[in-house]
Amino acid sequence: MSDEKQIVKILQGNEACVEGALLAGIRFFAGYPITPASEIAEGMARRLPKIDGKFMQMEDEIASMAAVIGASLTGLKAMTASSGPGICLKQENIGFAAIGEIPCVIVNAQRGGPSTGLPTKPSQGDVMQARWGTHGDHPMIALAPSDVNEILEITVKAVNFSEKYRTPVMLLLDEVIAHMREKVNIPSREQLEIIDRKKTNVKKDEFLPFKADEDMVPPMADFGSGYRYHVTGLVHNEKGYPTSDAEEIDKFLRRLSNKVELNKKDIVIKEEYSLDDAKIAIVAYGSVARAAQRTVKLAREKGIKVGLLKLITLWPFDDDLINQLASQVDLIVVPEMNLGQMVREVQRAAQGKSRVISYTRIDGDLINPIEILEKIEEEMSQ
Amino acid sequence: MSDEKQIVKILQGNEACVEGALLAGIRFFAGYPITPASEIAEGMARRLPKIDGKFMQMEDEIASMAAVIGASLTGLKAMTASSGPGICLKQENIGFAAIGEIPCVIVNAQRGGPSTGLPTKPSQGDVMQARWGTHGDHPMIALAPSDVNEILEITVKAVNFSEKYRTPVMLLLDEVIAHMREKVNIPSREQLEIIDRKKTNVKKDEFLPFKADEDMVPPMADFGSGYRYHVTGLVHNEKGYPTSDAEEIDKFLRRLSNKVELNKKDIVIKEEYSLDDAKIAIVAYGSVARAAQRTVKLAREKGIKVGLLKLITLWPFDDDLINQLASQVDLIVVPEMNLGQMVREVQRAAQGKSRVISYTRIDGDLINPIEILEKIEEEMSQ
Amino acid sequence: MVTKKDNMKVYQNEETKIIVNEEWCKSCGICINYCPKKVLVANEKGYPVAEKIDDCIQCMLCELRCPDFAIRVENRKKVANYNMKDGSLED
Amino acid sequence: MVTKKDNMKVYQNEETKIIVNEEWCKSCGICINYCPKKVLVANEKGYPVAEKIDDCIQCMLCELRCPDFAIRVENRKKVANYNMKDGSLED
Amino acid sequence: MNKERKEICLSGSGGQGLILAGIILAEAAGIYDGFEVVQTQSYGPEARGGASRSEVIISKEKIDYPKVIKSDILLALTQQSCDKYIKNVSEDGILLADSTNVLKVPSFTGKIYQHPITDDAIKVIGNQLVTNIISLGIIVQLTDIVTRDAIKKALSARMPARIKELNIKALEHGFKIGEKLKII
Amino acid sequence: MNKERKEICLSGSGGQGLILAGIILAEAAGIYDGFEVVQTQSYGPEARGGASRSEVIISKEKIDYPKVIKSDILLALTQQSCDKYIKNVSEDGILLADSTNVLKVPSFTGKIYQHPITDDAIKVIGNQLVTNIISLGIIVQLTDIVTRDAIKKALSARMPARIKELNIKALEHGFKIGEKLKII
Amino acid sequence: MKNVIEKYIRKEMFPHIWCPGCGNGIVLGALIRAIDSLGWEKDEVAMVSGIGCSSRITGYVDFNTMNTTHGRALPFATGIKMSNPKLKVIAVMGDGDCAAIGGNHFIHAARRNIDITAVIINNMIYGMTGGQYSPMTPTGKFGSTAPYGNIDQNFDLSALAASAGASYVARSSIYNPNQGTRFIKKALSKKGFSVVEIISDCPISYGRMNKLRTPVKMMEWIKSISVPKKTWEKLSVEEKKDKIPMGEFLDICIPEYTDKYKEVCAIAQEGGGNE
Amino acid sequence: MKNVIEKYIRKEMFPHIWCPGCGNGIVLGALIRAIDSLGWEKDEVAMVSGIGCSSRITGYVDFNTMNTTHGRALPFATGIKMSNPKLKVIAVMGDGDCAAIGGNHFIHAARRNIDITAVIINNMIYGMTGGQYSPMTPTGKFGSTAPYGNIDQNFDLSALAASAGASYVARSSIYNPNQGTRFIKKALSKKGFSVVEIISDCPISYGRMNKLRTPVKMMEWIKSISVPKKTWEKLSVEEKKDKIPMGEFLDICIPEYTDKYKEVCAIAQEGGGNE
Ligand SMILES: Cc1ncc(C[n+]2csc(CCOP(=O)(O)OP(=O)(O)O)c2C)c(N)n1
Ligand SMILES: Cc1ncc(C[n+]2csc(CCOP(=O)(O)OP(=O)(O)O)c2C)c(N)n1
Ligand code: SF4
Ligand code: SF4
Ligand code: SF4
Ligand code: SF4
Ligand code: SF4
Ligand code: SF4
Ligand SMILES: [Mg+2]
Ligand SMILES: [Mg+2]
Repeated sequence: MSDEKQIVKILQGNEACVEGALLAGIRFFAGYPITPASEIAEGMARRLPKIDGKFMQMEDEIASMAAVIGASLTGLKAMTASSGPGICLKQENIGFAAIGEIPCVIVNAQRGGPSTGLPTKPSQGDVMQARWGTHGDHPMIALAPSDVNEILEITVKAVNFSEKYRTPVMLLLDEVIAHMREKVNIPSREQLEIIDRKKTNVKKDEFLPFKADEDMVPPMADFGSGYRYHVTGLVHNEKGYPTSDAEEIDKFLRRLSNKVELNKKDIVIKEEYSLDDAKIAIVAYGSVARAAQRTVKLAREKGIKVGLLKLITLWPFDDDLINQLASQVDLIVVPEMNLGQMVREVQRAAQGKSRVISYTRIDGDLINPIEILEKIEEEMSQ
Repeated sequence: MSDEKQIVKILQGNEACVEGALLAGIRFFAGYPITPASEIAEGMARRLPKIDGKFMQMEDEIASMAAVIGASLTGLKAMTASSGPGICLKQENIGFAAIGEIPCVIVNAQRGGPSTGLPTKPSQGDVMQARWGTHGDHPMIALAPSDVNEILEITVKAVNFSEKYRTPVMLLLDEVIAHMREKVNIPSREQLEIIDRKKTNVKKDEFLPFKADEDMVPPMADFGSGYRYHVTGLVHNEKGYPTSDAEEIDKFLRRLSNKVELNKKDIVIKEEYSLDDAKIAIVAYGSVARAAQRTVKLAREKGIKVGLLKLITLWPFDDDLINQLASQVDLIVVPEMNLGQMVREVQRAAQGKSRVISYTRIDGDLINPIEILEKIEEEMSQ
Repeated sequence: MVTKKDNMKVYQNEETKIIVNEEWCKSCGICINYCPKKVLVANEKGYPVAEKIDDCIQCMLCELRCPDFAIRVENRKKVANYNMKDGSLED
Repeated sequence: MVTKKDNMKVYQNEETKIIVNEEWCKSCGICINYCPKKVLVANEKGYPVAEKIDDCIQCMLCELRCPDFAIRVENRKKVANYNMKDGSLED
Repeated sequence: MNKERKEICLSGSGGQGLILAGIILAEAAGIYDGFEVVQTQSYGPEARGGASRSEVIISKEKIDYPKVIKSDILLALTQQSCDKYIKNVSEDGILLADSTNVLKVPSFTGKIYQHPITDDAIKVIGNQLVTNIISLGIIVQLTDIVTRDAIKKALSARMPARIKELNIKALEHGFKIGEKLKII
Repeated sequence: MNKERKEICLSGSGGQGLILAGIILAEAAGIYDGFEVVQTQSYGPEARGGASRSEVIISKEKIDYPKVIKSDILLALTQQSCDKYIKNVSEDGILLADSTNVLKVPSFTGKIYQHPITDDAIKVIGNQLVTNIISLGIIVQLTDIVTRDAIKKALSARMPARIKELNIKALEHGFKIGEKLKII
Repeated sequence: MKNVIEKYIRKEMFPHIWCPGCGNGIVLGALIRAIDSLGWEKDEVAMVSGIGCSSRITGYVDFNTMNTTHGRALPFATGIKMSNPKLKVIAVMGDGDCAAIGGNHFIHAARRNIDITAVIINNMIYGMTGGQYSPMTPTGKFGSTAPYGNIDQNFDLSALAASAGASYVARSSIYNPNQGTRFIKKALSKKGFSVVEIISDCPISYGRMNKLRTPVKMMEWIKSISVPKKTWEKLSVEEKKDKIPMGEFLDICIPEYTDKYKEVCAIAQEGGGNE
Repeated sequence: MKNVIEKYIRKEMFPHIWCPGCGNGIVLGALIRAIDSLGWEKDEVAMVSGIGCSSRITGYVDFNTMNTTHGRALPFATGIKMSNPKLKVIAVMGDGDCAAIGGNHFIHAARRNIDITAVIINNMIYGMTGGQYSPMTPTGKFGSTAPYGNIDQNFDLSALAASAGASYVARSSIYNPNQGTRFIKKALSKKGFSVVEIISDCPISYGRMNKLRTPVKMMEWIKSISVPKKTWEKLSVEEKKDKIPMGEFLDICIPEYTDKYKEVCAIAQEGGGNE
């Protein structure tokens, strides 16, 4: 039995994402093909019909995002996957999911941008877009795993967070880990913590669809379940109807963002390597964090006290974590496969307490451990 | 004669934008209606045919952005205008304009978001989206005027920058100034500095369409002018053809961003009020800057040494400017009609040298001078 | 005969009851203009008044065309119902 | 008769010249399969060889259907031209 | 005008032409009387002309904050708008209420003027649509916020020929009422 | 396998089944031999299977950096790939070149093995498509990077029934060649 | 005794925000009457709209309702229908919503023949944003962005839907609410993608710019351009100009999408497919 | 003597990236021959594509060329044509590009009847991304996202273009390159929006999943499903199944958009319009 529970497979990152999503309870997927995310759609197309789940290839990414939201409203856990150009197109409806408080997961398997860019090459160029892509103030959770096992695990978390906080969650892969194959231990459903959205249980005529509990999240009801209500992209009151009352607007929009910002403790996932005695810290995420892990080894072999803070939750950004780190170390290096995006957040949070420098690579190849080490040595000699 | 040159009119912000755009040489406009930007399209629809310019209402915002880029390639100065939901949809093609180095201006008359949000109420909720809305690393210039005269003037600048740097420029209005009417002195073309894109003059078979001059900007050629070349959203070499050569990729993508980042001196526009002896600084932009101006007056009347740094260029962000300011003052207050967006940049650039606090208002009304003053007094008493 | 109940103006005779919701009515004039029997006239605020209620043939057109659900015609003898005679309006 | 020039293989008789660009040819087999006169055969790398060039009727189908512009047929007597006979392929 | 900055709030319901009135007032002040001027308004859901408030600020100096802080003058064409906006009139401000619709004037420390403006529009001028213009005439006459000449020029410049005369008549009727009200 | 981390690079041109070979090798190592394993590849423009390189890293410990730093083993099925990737083989590494296509072996400090693998696929096994599998057999036999049992199981599990036998035959042929090459 | 309309509306939201004489309310009435005549439970109906004046309709009815983003009602509705095929799904759209920004979703929903009823309130203008011309504004008419007259051809939405793969297509107008109700009822009963276009008025935006400023003038104009399908077919090209045919244009039975998807599941679960 | 193809291609870009036997090259040949037969100058031609294998076509021809974003070739082309009506503007699209994500632009370009020629290379699959089914994949066929067989109806692009307002619509296939050239030539000569759909192959993606792995097998299949329009019209519904009609479906003369826009300018400049 316990043998059967833990199945070992060699899976591609995108396949692990499908695996994790299905374990977490995703039963609806709508998408539009794009490199390097297509294998997620392909996996879903194969798997979902076997368990009476719904797979749809829509006419474009806009429609995919819309369908996912519609599906989620009927009670199905729903997901879509794309890459840069398609993520751009989803932005308007991501904003709708945010304001409508409709759980859903958007996977962005990042490739080189801008525009069509470098379709088959890895990048981390969309991490700021993940936070700010749609217009207006909105909550955003974005998670970035860095290996195939982690993809499975974090996909489950992404679905969980979306359900728990009734909000769109962005899962940020990059072409390296999306297409990479690794050994994966596939857990059973029982081994995982699976979170389902809170459902309302008030009387049907007393239901206020956007009245939040103490955790700032309103219990939900499925379309068709007998609780009839209205969902709109306009700013609305607790009843769900459009409002232009200043107080209602303020209350609603602040709650919307705060349910994520003020629950940071629960949402922030990170890992620390050799940070205890470190005087130099690398802050990294995604596939680059794996290069950084090796850099730490190489540096320590040379006697340089380097540690690694690996961010898995990129948004909400944990200022305190960085601020503390900056108090401890002299130098923070942020290697990224972009022109320096999360480093801006690190700089902001460090508040001048330590030097923060950026190491960037954008030529389509994964940053390697030696480059990072060289950058550190260069900075040390200054 | 000189009387005729300076015409005085009461114009709506959106009308002033049309006026400025036409003066700057805009001859193509494609758009899709949306509140509070529709008057720009309406003005263009009325004015452009009179001067043989082209006005098109497209089927959506995606198509509008595409048409603008196509038009610009034939040599016409081209513009579009929209608001949050429509700006979301334009993102993918804004990225194309960036990588294709095609001059164009995008007006975002900001309204309350996220999603449909508060369509008739003002907001500054899209200032981070302006920078990070499209995926991948890309250059971005964004300008935010704060009165109707300034709208005219800055619209001209926006067109100029787009032509000079061959890049999309975002002009950020907000519903207050877009719909507000003020007295405007309409200058004549001769009174303005109008910049046209550099044209190539090499022999036709020697033309390398993406080979930059020293200013990092390649001279351009109009489609149909006899210089035949290829424009693609893929990362490309100097010839314009797709490349997967690491060196070419790196060189191209860095130049693309640097032509804006390293020309900050030229692009950053700001105004300072009573900063000389200030111990407290307000950093503001757009319509809020006008409230802040009055706050400065009110504070000084009370003997509090407050000054104002009004940002007109939001992107590229001038770190040095803020860093210097933070060295001078004890407190920087950033009032915004959003949940605190540009304040993050101010915090980053201040590097802990002064306290930086955010004052936010999102209920659909313009921040007023007294609120800001109260916030300052509250902070002073801490 | 006119009775008042909230903002509801009720006009009735033995066969017909016409109810106008003056809170909802926006004085668009559609019901008045298209009543085939000219039963309705506008008062000073533009609200319909069933002056010639006795001429009403219960064709329901006023109710069906009212954009504001502000006028209702009830058949006092039979159960009130809307007219679903297919094609009655084909022209 | 076969001559060689760069990667160009030239097959010709008095009436016809068939040029195969082996650098561009991807051995898809289309020209060979659809030559109505079976003029062409594949060599070991799949490139077309005009073995029966004398049977060639200059129908141009090989050239028109080659996805790689890798085969050209020239009429050595008249000016080389492509076949625009309308409807000749209607079926 | 002696105060540096004068704030005027024109209120009522959508369709009463208050934005247009605001624009005309702004043009009179800005173009013909040479003041600095800002005109703003608030909209209902999206832009279907459902505005209920139009604000004009007139000043000798450059205007910073473009919204009304405390109105010096409030025009109220409906009861609802009167009740809502009276709170924001300065203590020594002026209220002009259209007594055709504003039946109950709220308590207020400043000056109150009342006149059945809509009634006059219908009965005297023969067109309800000029209520806004009569109101402008009254305000100008009462407050000298702009010159009569300026408002007349601004009105003429805005109006298409076929309704120009009617509107000038309405404006002048407003002047007359203003004069009468002043005396009371 | 005695080194902590072994890096294998399988190179050639698109359509030679190198990704599949990499996957089978990874499955052999990861599932049947219990190692940690990572397999990656590089693509041409968008994803039309034009990959020219497939990398496998096998290790007893968790693998951090997932890309090849210096290959321990390079398989080169074409001249172009041999020339390109030989630079990145460690000094004491191994090159297996398919002498059907690699006519000129570049100078190299490590061990060089050559065999006309494609020829064998066509002539011995009767199907060019199994070139990749023969190669796997040779590599396993030469290096013991995984056990023969593991690679056989992995291959069997991957292959649809109708071509399983053919592939096993190819693998075993690879073993044989490997043995011969080892002796040389 | 409760009126049929009252049974279905969210009374607290009334009076609605639409302008005096706006046809949106007439269409809402027709829609409610059609649903009522089918005896559907409110719980089993989901109604989805996009953005526009007409799209405010979903706020007024007591179903499972959704007022989404501009042009996207149909893909949202598709997600709902696929996930819970038991729900009766209706998408209400404006002409801009459906035919301009939403045109692609419209033809794709038709192509899939998914069991959704699309009701298009065609007032031939962008009402909400103040009267810009839409893809349905007749050539030569004015809009705030067509101050010199509209030069675009307009779509024949019925022809488009039919050629894209729909099952049922009809057109009526607010002048003829009984016919509208009847067509909507048939559309709702249809298994597959069904389309009812209702020609409507917008005295505020369309009327203002086209000398039809009152609801009655607009209604008269609509009456004057309406021609029953049968009459239409007999008209010459010249006579057809400026006229719109009313009636049912398509009514066929073809396999429906959620039904076909069930077959996919069956194949998958039997281990079939293209491995 | 220079070959007609060589005159127009960017030789340095060859051999092209397309797979062996891919129809894109055959269409490129047909297109070049059509342009050459019209004697157009290279400078006066602008060619725009979206994203897909087929869209790489613009990189290979020596015109003013643009490889834009997925689905958006037509609005980019529209901007070019409006701005410089003297340019001959051609948009080349894949089936996914044109009919999936780009469907709306397609029907709107047709509606405007703007003088652009759209050439659609319909290989019935998303080639570039590895074989997901497209809106043109025949029902029942397989794609990597349709492992149990495609249940979607597919578009009849010709019918769609015609019903949306185009001037010229025709369909041919790579089996019949002469016909393709002829149709493209007619389309290019047409003032107004013209559409030529060319049925093409994709041995790699479509072929792999549908047991048509070689170019020749794919070509044979295309031949087998092609039916001349005249024959098609005589077929029964049953016989029509799995067949595609080839030929010209529409050829009309209606006012063109950039011409009509000139009239707008004239009105505006004479002081006309709706003030
Ligand atoms: C993406 C986006 N673009 C534009 C708008 C602005 N907008 C709101 S409603 C509308 C058009 C309304 O026209 P229609 O769909 O015909 O509905 P109507 O108001 O006439 O009923 C537009 C363009 C928007 N909300 N979102
Ligand atoms: C917005 C966006 N979505 C998706 C993609 C990924 N993509 C690239 S090409 C393509 C489809 C190609 O199919 P088709 O248009 O038929 O062209 P083909 O490759 O078959 O010639 C897709 C979905 C993209 N580049 N951009
Ligand atoms: S039911 Fe008919 S006759 Fe009676 S009032 Fe209404 S419209 Fe007139
Ligand atoms: S139709 Fe309705 S809203 Fe219009 S006047 Fe009659 S009752 Fe009033
Ligand atoms: S021209 Fe015709 S006959 Fe001659 S080789 Fe080519 S296909 Fe064969
Ligand atoms: S058709 Fe062209 S590419 Fe194919 S085999 Fe013949 S010459 Fe070579
Ligand atoms: S603007 Fe037009 S469509 Fe909108 S509510 Fe008013 S009349 Fe109706
Ligand atoms: S994948 Fe298909 S469409 Fe793309 S180049 Fe290869 S054969 Fe052609
Ligand atoms: Mg409309
Ligand atoms: Mg295709």
